[in-house]
Amino acid sequence: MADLIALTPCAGLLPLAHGGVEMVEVLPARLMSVAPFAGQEAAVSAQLEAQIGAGLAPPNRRSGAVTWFGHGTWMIAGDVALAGAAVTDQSDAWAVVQVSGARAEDVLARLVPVDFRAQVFKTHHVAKTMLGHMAVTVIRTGPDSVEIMVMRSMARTLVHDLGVAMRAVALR
Amino acid sequence: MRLQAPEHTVDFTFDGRRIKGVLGEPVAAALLANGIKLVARSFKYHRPRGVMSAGSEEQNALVTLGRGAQAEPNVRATTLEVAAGLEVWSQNAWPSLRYDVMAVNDFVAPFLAAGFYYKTFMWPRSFWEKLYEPVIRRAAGLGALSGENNAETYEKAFAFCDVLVIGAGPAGLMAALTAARAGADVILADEDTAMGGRLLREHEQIDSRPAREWVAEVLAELDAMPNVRLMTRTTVTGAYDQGTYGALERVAGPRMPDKPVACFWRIVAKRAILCAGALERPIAFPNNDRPGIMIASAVRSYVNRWGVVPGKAVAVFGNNDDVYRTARDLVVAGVKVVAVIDSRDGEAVVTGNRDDVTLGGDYPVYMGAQVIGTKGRHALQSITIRHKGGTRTIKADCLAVSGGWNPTVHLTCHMNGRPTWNEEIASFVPTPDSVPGLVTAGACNGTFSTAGCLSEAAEVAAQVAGGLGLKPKVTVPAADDAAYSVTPLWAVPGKGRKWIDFQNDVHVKDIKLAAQENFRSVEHMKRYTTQGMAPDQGKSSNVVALAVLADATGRGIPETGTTTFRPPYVPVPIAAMGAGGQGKGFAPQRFTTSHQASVARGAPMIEAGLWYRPSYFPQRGETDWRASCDREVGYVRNAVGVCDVSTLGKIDIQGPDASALLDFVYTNKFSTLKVGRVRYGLMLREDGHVMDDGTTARLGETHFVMTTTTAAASQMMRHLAFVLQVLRPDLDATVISATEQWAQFAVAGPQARTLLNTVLDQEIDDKSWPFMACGAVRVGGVAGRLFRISFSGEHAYEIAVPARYGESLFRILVAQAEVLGGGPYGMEALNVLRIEKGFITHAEMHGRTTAYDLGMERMVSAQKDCIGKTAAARPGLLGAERQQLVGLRAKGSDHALTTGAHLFERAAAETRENSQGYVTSVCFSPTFGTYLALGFLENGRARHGEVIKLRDHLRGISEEVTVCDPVFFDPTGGRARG
Amino acid sequence: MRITCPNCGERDRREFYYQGDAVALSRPAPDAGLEAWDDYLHNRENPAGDTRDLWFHEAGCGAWVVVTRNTATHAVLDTALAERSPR
Amino acid sequence: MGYSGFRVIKEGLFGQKGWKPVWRDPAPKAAYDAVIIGGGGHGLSTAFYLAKEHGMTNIAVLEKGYIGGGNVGRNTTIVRANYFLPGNSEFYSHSLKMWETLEQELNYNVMHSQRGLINLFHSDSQRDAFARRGNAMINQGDDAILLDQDGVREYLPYLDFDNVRFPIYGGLYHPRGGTARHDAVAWGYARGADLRGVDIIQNCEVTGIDIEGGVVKGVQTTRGAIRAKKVGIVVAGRSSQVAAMAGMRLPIESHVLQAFVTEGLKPVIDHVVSFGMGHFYISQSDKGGLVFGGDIDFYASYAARGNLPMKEHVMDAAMTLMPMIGKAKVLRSWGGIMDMTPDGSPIIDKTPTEGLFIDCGWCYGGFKAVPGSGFSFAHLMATGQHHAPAAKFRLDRFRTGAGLMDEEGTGSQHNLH
Repeated sequence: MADLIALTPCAGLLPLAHGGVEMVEVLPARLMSVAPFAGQEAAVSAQLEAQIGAGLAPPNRRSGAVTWFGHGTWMIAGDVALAGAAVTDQSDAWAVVQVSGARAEDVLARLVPVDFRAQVFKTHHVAKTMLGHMAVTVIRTGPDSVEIMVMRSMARTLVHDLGVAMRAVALR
Repeated sequence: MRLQAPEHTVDFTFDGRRIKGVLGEPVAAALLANGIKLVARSFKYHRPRGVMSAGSEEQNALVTLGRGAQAEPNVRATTLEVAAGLEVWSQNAWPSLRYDVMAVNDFVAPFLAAGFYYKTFMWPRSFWEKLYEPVIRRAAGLGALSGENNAETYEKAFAFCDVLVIGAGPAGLMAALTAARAGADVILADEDTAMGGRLLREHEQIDSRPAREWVAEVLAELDAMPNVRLMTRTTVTGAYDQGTYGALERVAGPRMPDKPVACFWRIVAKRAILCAGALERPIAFPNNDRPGIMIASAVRSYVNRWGVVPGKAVAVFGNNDDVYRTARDLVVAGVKVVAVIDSRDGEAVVTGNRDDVTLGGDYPVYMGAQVIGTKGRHALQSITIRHKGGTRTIKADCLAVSGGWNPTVHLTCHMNGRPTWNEEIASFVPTPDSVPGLVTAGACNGTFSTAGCLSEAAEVAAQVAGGLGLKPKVTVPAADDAAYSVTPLWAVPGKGRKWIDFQNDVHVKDIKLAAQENFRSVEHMKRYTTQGMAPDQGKSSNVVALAVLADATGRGIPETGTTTFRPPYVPVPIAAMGAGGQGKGFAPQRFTTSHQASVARGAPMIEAGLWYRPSYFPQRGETDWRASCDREVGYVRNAVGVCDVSTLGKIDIQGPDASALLDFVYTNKFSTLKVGRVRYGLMLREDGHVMDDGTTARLGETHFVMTTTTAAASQMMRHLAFVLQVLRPDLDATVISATEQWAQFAVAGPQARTLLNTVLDQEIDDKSWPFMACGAVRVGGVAGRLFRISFSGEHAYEIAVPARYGESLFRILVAQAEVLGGGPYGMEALNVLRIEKGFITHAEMHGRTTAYDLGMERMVSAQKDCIGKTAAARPGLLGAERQQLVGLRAKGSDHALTTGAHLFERAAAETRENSQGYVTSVCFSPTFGTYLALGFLENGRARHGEVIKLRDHLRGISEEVTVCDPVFFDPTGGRARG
Repeated sequence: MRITCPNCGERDRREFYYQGDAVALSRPAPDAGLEAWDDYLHNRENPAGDTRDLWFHEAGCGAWVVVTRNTATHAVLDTALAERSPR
Repeated sequence: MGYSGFRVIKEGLFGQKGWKPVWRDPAPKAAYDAVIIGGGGHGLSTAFYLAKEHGMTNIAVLEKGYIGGGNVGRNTTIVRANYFLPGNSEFYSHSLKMWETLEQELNYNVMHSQRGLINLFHSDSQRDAFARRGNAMINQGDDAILLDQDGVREYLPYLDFDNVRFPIYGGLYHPRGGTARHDAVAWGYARGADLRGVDIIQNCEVTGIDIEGGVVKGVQTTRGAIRAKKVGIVVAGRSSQVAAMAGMRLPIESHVLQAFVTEGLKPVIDHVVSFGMGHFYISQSDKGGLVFGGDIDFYASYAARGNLPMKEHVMDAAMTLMPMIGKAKVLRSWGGIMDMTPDGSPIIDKTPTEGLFIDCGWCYGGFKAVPGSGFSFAHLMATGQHHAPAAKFRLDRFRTGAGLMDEEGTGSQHNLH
């Protein structure tokens, strides 16, 4: 019988801070992707509401533990059991980091082709987009902070790219 | 010479000579202040050249900044900011700027007319590469690259706004202010080090105060507004689709590690207002290129803005009222004006000022006069003018020239717009709506007076803000409203070389020669003479050249047309637009969970579809990779090997129609697959060729997990989404990538089950896990998946656990394998194992092969439609003449085979016509003790047993090989099942 | 170049993968014949003007989008989700 | 009136007064034996070889703008014969041989420079694919050398070999590959054709093709109707529009390809170099500009201009491959309209209309084909027979699936070739 030891996606890479911008790893206990089958969105949303207190968020939004995650797909931070939807365990598939600080927006502007101005991209807004050459999900978690999700295998590149941008912004 | 001794100076060098400059002023200003006239050599004739302008349009004063890896060639001395310790070098001269041997070109210039090289250098044939071209190449070019890798940081960034205002002269400031006060999110970008544009160099009044005070006040207001972003040193370089603009920012301040030198911005603006101003153009007259001959507005810039006097005796020549403005400013500054030469008609010779100029001085004005010659090799000494009273030579060390103004229309033409000729100002103005969302105001629109700029910009900005749903208020301060009157003078008649494109050494006669040889289209003239193709892209010279061409071809300027304005407006360093690409930044790196463990074992990691995978795991005493590889193959054939296969795509497919989806994308049927079983599948592109293969497991009635090859994983996600959203939206199924969720390891070899039973919470046996079974298992309490599949032909499994446990499981599996006489194996061994079994990879599925070619046509189910089935049945994709997959066996262990070799009949000549196939995969098989290969051979399936020739010219290999079935090892498959 | 994703709103072109003419919305029947399949796979109207083509919001939400667009001016006239587009 | 060094000197002494127009500007005649639609490189060379090889001098080239204004004047000037599939292999081999004597044939210096081309590879599988290609080139009688990393270092020491995302494993060296002065090719062919009596008619746009009973009768143009016994369509990116005038629908999608040039620099890159892990290829012009390009922008377009993402991709590739050019500044970027086919290979064929021929589908590789394409197309138009080296460029290969030449192996998606 084997005794398996767990490692986090950004183990040994974070935290990192430059010029007042800080990057730390976020570790959701559980991530489940939910993709309702045809015509099942309302029913799935109702089940979610009952189980975790938040239904399916509208596109480009997070509501509670439910984050819209692309065309017909949501990511749930938590354990759910649903009928009428494909539920797939993604708990180990994503590296999640939080970037925060007054100039976090400037850091993102160096890497992500999305309009992050505060009046446009508000708290709990979600963008499925790219950071450098990687597909990412960006969620604004507060006035000066965002969460960024990238495929686990690219954690090192994510941290590297953000680190370079953080240093450049700090020297401006 | 400086008007006032500066309080502080810093030292920099020019060609090694120490120069005192003022921090932040242009290097050109410092050179002029130190009496340095000769700063560069021209491109073709190596003529001595000096500073000509005061901006990015500079044609002459190109220098190299720095030495070594930091050396930057072709920097405009007119925009380069003085800083302590700057090393500035002249370029395109040898051995020195003053004594340049290539200046000999100037003496043979009559033989080097436009396009002369198309007519000679053809004999003897081989001399072009050996002699002519190397000589031409060495003579050409301007600055030199250091040859060392870029060692500085550059960056790219995105910005978004409601209104992008391009240019911060009077119009730009007014536009930005109007839009910002209305509440719009504004970016104001200007390429200068300070905002204010023309107002920084002119003596003008706004709101009854010096214009520079108004500028400061506006900037203070803008700076205080949260909805405004001011970007100095930022040149908007290009206009692209849907309101995207490129901009190059030269980052301010001292250079330091990690700090970017420049930033390339992608600015997305709902609307843009172009306030880019206008550029003053020169006049073509004989020897108009001597150091000391400058653009009139540049002279005013150096005098008024930088306090630098470019000469002791200055003459002014022009065809518009700016000659008087220039003379006035010089006089105010206490500089001697020796003559004003006004080409327009008027009283023959007057002294002092004309009526419309407020301040005069003691200088002669020659009306209806022209400069017809100049003297002074390294610096201007005198000019000769022709006036109504005859000709006259005047001593002058600086000549300020104004040929009128060209609105900076460039950006309005970047999306195929063509500018419109405006007769009144004798220049081109923007054609409205040339770039969607972009409007123009001020001098770039042909509105030259300050009052005109302010009111037009306010009005335009108000319209823009209104269009965005805002409520703008327009208040325009009073300002100078001098009329602009120009009488075109393009080229002074008479003999002598009259330069038009100073950088490329194009003169009036070159353009006339082009016309004479029927290069009458403006594009032909440009390409034949190289007019406008130099670093300044003809910013100042193109309109003059057009006028000369129009004259030479008897057409008007509008009929002659313009060449195409192309981005970038100013040259952009490759390092800026390619920031982040250097080194490892070109593509993301993907690491498996076992990466560190593999590296720790000394495995060379190789790239595979952005992932890194171990090539082999060397052990002490092994001298080459083959030894390691052979050993690792032995693990799998004789004991047990462990290999990380997490990189293969894993796609979770669920839904009522999940099996229907699989039936549609695979050639073979998956609806018949039992729960808990795995099946190999083949996929075609819609054009009938093989796209990918892999196994798919049925985890539940409506739940499958598909594996793809590593390289095709993302393509497959796109493909499945395409099927579900485009081709078959009737199918109710979902696809989610689960590649990253699982760390998955192949455990292969006779001892595979034994090994697994040491780590699984519950032991397995052949009954519970027969060949091609799959299901849930537990490892140390962790939920995992187990698939009994084999890519080696051995009794094998793939075991998956959540990725967080990947490294841990890998270490445990390897340790257990070693106990059993096995160990980890890498890509090399994996490749040998699969070749021995005749399993295909993308070496065989290279996009041109069909199921028929691969011998898999029986996998195309006759009972259903699938993607690619119809196209694969095209007559040309079937038949014996096609090259079919075969195995090839070498004669013995010392007969090496190579991939990429071609296949011939034994006695055939090795020509294209006789090539019957090629080799796609080769390995040395330790199992068989010989080289084995897979390849494609015409009618190959019917030729098993035939001996043919394998020929690799590149590597000098010619071998006889025996054609055989591609499955070399265990053709009945007993080992995998056993 | 910017394209409005029906899910995500206006986005940079770099987030999208381009497939080609929206002819793919009308896949011929398997027995439609060589000519129909030739037209589907190869032959194109290829207009210098308005066209409908298929884009995939690959680095975004993963939607296939039908874009009505002008090939001469690059103006984007309309975008719609492929799965709901008329065939 | 030949061109020579002697004449250059003579004219230099006498004020360049003796140079005559390089081509005339005749008014279109009412009828010709043949008209070529399209005054680009391929059209002009077709006219030249119709006149020179087949004695057809009563012919005209109709150009809607100025000659050489399309892709022949917009490409990155690379000339090579490094294809590996039958059909392409023999054709480009033939074309390269023609390049090698083109200056003498045209009496015009097109500056064909056989400086050598190196295609880099970055993995074992890429090496294997290049080996197959190189062997095919040698089978065809052309030249190819497989270099390992040290071999590449010897020729291209300035590449970044260390610490890069995609290390350089080696390269396929094609010594006879190189560059040429693109505009000069158009002008040289125009001059040669004109001297043989061909009418080159600029600013003459074809607006219709006259067909009666399945036989071509002539064309309608903005300068009037022109009768012709034979009509050849050679209009690259505009092929779909012109073919539509004859009721044809082509297997072509038009795409934009961008190209770039830097400011003039002293000699620094002596070969043509291409990157194997992203589309990027570069050479240095005789004037000193680094001329380079990448992939198409990937969306169908007639705008002849591109957007930032592909520009940035190309610059990223430049920086990862040869960061020593980082300080070189891009002076100009432009675009051309590429006639992309479903297998990436061209079409030289008859059409269903008798007397109407088409030469198109050069994707973004048409420049090096200019001599061969003109020669083969002229042969087809004059004799009705396919010229052997171009005999596989058939229009019906897509319908039947026979003889597809998909060098990239990416299948029937036009923009992937």
